[in-house]
Amino acid sequence: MQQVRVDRGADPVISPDALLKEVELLASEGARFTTMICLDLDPEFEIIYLFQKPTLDVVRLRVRMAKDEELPSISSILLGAVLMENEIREFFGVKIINLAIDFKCRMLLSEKSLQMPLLKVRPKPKLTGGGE
Amino acid sequence: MTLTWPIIIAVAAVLLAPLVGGLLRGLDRKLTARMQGRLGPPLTQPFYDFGKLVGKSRSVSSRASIAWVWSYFLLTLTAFALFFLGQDLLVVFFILAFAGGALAFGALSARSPYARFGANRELLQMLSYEPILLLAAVAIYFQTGGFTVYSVFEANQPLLPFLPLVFVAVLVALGIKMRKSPFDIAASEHAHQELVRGVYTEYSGPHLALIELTHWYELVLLMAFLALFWVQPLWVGVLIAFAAYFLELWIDNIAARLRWSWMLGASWGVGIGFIVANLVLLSVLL
Amino acid sequence: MPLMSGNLIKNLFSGPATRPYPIVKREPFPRARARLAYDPDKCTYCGICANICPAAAISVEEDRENLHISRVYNSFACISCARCAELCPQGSLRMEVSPHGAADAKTVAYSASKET
Amino acid sequence: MARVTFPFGPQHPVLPEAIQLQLTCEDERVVEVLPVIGYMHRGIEKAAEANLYPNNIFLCERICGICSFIHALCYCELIEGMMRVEVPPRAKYLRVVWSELSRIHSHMLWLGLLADSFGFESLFMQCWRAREIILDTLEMTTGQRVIQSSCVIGGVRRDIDLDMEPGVRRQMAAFQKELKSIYPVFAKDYTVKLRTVGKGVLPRDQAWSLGTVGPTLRGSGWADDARTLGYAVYDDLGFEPVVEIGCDSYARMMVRLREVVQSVELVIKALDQMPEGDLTVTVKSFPEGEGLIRVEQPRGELVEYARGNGTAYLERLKVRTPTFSNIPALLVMLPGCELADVPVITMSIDPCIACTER
Amino acid sequence: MSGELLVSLLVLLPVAVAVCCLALRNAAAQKVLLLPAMVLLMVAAAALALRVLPEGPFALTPAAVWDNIVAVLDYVILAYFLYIGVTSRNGLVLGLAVVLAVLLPVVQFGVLGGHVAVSPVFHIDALAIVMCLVISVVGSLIVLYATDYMPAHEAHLKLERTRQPQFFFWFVLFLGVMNGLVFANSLLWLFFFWEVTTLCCYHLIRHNLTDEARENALRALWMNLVGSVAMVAGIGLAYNNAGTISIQELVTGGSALVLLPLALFCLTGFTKAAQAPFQSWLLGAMVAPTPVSALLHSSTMVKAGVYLVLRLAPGYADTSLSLLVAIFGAFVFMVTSLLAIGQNISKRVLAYSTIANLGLIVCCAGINTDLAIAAGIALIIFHAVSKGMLFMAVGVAEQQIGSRDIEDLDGLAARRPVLTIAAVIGMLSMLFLPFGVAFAKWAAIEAAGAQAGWFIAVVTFLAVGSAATLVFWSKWLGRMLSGPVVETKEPKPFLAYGTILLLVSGAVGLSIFVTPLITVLIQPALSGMGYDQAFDVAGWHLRTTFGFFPPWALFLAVAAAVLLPALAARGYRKELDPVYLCGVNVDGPELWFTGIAGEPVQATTGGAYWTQLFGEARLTPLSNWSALVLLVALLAGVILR
Amino acid sequence: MGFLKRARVKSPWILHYCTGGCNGCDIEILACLTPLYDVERFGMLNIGNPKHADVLMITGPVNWKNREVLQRLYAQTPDPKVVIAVGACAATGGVFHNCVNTLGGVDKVIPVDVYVRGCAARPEAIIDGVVLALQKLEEKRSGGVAHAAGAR
Ligand code: SF4
Ligand code: SF4
Ligand code: SF4
Ligand code: SF4
Ligand code: SF4
Ligand code: SF4
Ligand code: SF4
Ligand code: SF4
Repeated sequence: MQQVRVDRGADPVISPDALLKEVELLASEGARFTTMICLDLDPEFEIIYLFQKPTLDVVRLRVRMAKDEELPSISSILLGAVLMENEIREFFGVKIINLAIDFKCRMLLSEKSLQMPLLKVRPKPKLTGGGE
Repeated sequence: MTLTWPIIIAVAAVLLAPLVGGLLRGLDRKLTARMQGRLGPPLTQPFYDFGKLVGKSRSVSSRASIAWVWSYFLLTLTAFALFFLGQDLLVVFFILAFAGGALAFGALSARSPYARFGANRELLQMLSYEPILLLAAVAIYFQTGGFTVYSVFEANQPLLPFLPLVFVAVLVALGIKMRKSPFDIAASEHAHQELVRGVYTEYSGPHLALIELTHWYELVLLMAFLALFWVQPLWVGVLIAFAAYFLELWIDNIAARLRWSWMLGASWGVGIGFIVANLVLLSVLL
Repeated sequence: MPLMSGNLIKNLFSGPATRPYPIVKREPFPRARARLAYDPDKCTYCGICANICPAAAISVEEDRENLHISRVYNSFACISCARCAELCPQGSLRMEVSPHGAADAKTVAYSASKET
Repeated sequence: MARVTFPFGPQHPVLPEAIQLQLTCEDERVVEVLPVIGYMHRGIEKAAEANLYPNNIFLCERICGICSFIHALCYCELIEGMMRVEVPPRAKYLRVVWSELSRIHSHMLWLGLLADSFGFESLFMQCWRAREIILDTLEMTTGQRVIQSSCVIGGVRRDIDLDMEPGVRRQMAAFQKELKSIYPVFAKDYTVKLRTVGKGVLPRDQAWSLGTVGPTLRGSGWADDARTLGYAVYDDLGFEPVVEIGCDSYARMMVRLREVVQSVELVIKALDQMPEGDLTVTVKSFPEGEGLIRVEQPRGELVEYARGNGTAYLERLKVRTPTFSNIPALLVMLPGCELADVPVITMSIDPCIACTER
Repeated sequence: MSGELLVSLLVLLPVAVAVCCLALRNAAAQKVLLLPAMVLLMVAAAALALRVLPEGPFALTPAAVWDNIVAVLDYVILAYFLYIGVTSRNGLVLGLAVVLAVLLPVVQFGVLGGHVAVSPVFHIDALAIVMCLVISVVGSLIVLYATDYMPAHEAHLKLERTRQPQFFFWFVLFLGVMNGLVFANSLLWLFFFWEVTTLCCYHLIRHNLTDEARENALRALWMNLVGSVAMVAGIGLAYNNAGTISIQELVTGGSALVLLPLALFCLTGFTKAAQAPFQSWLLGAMVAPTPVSALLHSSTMVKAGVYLVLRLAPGYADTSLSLLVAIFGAFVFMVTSLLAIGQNISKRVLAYSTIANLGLIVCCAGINTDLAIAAGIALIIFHAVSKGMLFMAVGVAEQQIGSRDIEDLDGLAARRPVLTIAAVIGMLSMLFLPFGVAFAKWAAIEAAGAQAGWFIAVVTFLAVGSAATLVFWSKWLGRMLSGPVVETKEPKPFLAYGTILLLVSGAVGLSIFVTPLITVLIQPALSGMGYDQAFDVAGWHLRTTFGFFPPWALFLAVAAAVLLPALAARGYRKELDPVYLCGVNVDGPELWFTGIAGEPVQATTGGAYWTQLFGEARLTPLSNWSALVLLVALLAGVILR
Repeated sequence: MGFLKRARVKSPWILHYCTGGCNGCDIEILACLTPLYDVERFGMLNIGNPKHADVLMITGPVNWKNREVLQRLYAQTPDPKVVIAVGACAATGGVFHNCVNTLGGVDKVIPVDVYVRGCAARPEAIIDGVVLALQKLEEKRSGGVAHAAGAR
């Protein structure tokens, strides 16, 4: 039976600077990228990275960062992450740098869509375009 | 030969071909549907399509395209008439090549990536079937001593028993010309392919209708060419042509569409190879 | 290559499998959820259906001036989930087996309580 | 060398959904592929935060209409897991039955579309005709052909009762007969093999590191299937993943083809073993805390994450769909192929754009 | 005018004009000189034709002293080749020149015994007249074209000191030498003219003096020297075996002993006609200014090669040599046509097409029936006209557009309508029935088909090659015809455009009047060579024993089919719709679409070349080795017989 | 012109485009082509090119990025043409009524002639929709006034 409930306390929480080192370590163990989940815990972002070991096990890694901090992309280590990183940048405005493929925040949204739609707390009423 | 009868026959053929061609296409769609377990459209569906297209407004993305599509039609018509006038087969095929070229020019003129891909593939198709048709004419000369349609009728034996492999090779050419799997690479009848109907992408309405009409002529011409393989008596040839037509439909439904490189290999290997083998056998045995 | 031939022969001889739909209509499955039927006579205008509808296809509004509650059902938005039919306390909603016909304009079904 | 740069999609006949590949070709050889997506993005994750959490079942089902049941199942199991609700065993078996029926219908649909992508129209028709048997079964048991809306938090809404069960078995037998006539065409036909064998090769280690999932991964030799995690009752059914080692489009096709056979067996086995009992338990509380679930969809592993705060509204719902993980593989497989192979290779990952973009 | 005068005029006038050109340093003055001179040359050719055609062959033997002059000049040229070999440190040129330097005296003094009187030295029959007309008319037009082209060319190169005098010297000299070549009956005279054409060609190719030009000129030189060696050897053998070095006697003698020399002469012809495996010199000749290409490809140089093969055809009729020549020619036709598909440089496509057509002529000579020879002669005429014109058009386009890449000619119609229409007609005339080149192709296939046995191979090669021709022309032609409308004025230099248009009308006119052309020129040429008449020209049709070709009726039909729609389309004035781009067109500019990251991207529609199949890297080694094998088989077959 | 008018109803060629729905309706449209429903018996063909189409079958609630694509496809389809919006979300936004990136229906962008209800719309309903669309098509004349493309 698979474990559904997540015990927050069990996950390592790191800062953006330590991210690349951790991911490199995981990658060298054969782990691959599964997904990442961004949470807008105002005034911070929490980003959960999920990796899969060559078994079916999932490894979680949490990054906590201020909203204006820069987050290095891990797409140079694990290319599979590039779409999700673009999405998070687009949906939350997380400043992810050094993306392998840069969609410039136009991956899923059009310029007329509501920008950064998943932000809980918006910096200023800077809504561009339409949206419902 | 006096010219009166050939002219009557040719005029009749030109007038009747759209009817026959359209019905053949209707039969094609009906039979294909039946093979796929479907009810299929009525036999007269091609005429409805044609009528509908004539009545549509047009969208033109290049002037040269519309000129060439008319040339395509008129040149095919010329080749068609020449054939039924009993003329030189090589001349007919050369003019037919001109017509095919016109179709490609029309698509190339449109500057649309899809149309141009289609045109290039159309040219590859011509590279595949032209040698077969030309060689088939030569093979007919081997058997009849003449290159003209007329000489086939003058010969006193049917061709098929002597040129069976040539006939098979012509079937390959027919498959390509009918745009059937496995050779429907440039503009498949099934729209679900990567080129969005390739050469026809940029045509619409009446121009598309014209292309459809030309296909009918082409189809009748090719069927008539197949019938030439047994003209003593003619009805056997017609039956053979229909059998070949059915065979093409059958193959269409049991094969995937293949890539151009395979098409080229197959048509050169099977088509040219078979014709050469047949001619060699013929000159060795007789 | 001829592996498909068996199927073709079968198809040719067994005739088309096509259901001649508009001419002959097939008996729908008894469980089919195709259309929402509404009985205004049973309805108490409680608004539960409007609250839980995932597609916001139903709205219930209280008109205090004229003293009645109106219920509007937009069949064009309904996703036939049958949630409202499950939860309606009065049993005034029920799923029917035959689908809506096509329409050339969007119209809504309107009903109103006699009084509140 | 002359180059052709052109958009392949969003409106394109070989693509059932709107996605654009910005292709650059030399002659007909593809040299560069850039995916342009977003034509199907609706904003479901955001809407899921605004909906009452039980309504999200219906929204999740419509993340994608093809594996809609599995989307619903995934969401329900996630919420149930977060709220520690124990679902009645009969409901679990029914969930397996419908999941596997969905998988069959999805795979048959895909096999048909694949056949269409290499121009084998009659095979497409044959697959879709066989698939109608499954759709009929689904409609008969749940009331809808493609969007079943039968899974709810705490169980299922419909039953396959004793009256219906023989009918389902009959349908499965009929389907097996159809499948038998289709299977060899895919597996052995010369032209099909010409178009699939060696096309879109994804080597074993690359398949892993790029993060591919589902048949795309299993076609490259990895026995990785979320069903082995044993959600619903897969652990009781003796499930074993289907694996092929060809790493090409043919291998991926064979994985799906064999999975269809396997799924039919699973359905029958589940019907055999199904216990009597309730269909649902009543659920009263609201989800709280974090939950993470992985289930196997026809296209691969679906990962869902939810965060609740004890109200009727979720704080965050994150859906990582299988195609999202498979698209990077496309960027590796397409360059260097022939234009004519683009549809086949693209189809070989079974792209599901609706769920990718949510 | 007397025949002697006309002949000397045709040979010596260009020589004299050439020398004058060397002296004149002023472009305008050159124009003033060349215009009347060229007109005079054309008139002289016509006058000679009017005399020879009704009256039969015309013989001429200059005073014996001329034989000695020619012999001396032979050695002068040879010495010059040696000098080139030494200064350029090119081993091949040097080696071949040394071989020649040994072989020539051996043959001349050892075998021929110093001096052999050949009577006549010049034998001017209808075939020679055909060639002379082609050279004098097409060649002269190209000279006139060059007077417009070269100043622009030099302006473009920013030369400080004009090199036009040298250019026109070699250029105009070429015409005279070519005329001499086709008139010559004595093999020694032929050899002399042959060497001079090699020399002219060498200088014209290296005209631009770039490293590439020098290198390619040397390549042309050594490859042609291979032919020269073969020719000298052939002369020796011919005299040894048959006791004559008169072409007429060799050809009509019909002795099996002369087959080996004939084979060697064919080999010579192949080198000059740039047949595989010697095609690289002609491809390399592209570095020269365009008029040079036009001249080499249409009326001079390569035509000398096929002329020789065709001229000798009666000599080897009905022998295995004939069959092998046919197979070789057909093979070259096929393989170079296929090679042309993979080319994106316009001039290279034209070059491959030339080689292919020459292969076809060679093949016609090899098929060696009335119809085939007629086809060969017709092809010489039609090819010269169309190909010369195409090179000229491409040259103008290159000057005006600044590129010779087919990709850049995409949509030329919008920028250079007149030029495009000329080029399109030229291409159509190379490609499709009822135009002359295709007519000749038709005749060749029927002629080859009418032979049994190994000729099946010939027919097969011809059929594939003819389909390949269709592909490479069509994919180029189609792309020029429409483009974004650009408001530019088309500069139309008078002589350049005038000559192009003249040749275009020539190509069309000759094709329409192919029946009279056959009666007037080709039938006499055939009978002059000892063949029967190929066509029954009664009525308006051309009837062969097994085929039928109605040129006028076809022209009417095709003209209606092509011109009427074109006129109608010109009248279409409605706004054009955007092309299909999957629904993501950017409004406004043509061919832009919304791509990655929502940014506009320009769709490009480059041509297809299928280089993995038809590229030089893949096909050239294959074709060269096969051609080499065929050549070896050709010689071996003759030797071992 | 009787035949031409009759031909129009007898030969509707369809362009199917998904503007962001869930695929449920799309696969049902495809199912209409397959043996059991076989709309080719009405002469319908699924043609992938707007320039050849008469009937636009649009599914999905139209998202912002797809809006212009849809407008362009509509403009590229030659007259006479009809638009069928298939499914609840194509008609009103349906279950996606509160999704931020959707416009809530095809008729917000281009004029719609026929609505087919259902989520997913059943093949039977789609066939009904086509039949109704054909009636509307018959009323339209070739080269008739093109509708001004959509609101917003
Ligand atoms: S691409 Fe634009 S919107 Fe996105 S992060 Fe960069 S600046 Fe911000
Ligand atoms: S209207 Fe009905 S459902 Fe709504 S609050 Fe009142 S009683 Fe409750
Ligand atoms: S069936 Fe579902 S969508 Fe329709 S009205 Fe009821 S709750 Fe709303
Ligand atoms: S839930 Fe039932 S009773 Fe209540 S408003 Fe809706 S239909 Fe009426
Ligand atoms: S109480 Fe339950 S059923 Fe009622 S609105 Fe809330 S979540 Fe929905
Ligand atoms: S991958 Fe996603 S969208 Fe596709 S069928 Fe599965 S759940 Fe549905
Ligand atoms: S993968 Fe495609 S077909 Fe499958 S659910 Fe997603 S959108 Fe639908
Ligand atoms: S109407 Fe329903 S089934 Fe159809 S596309 Fe929209 S959400 Fe999917």
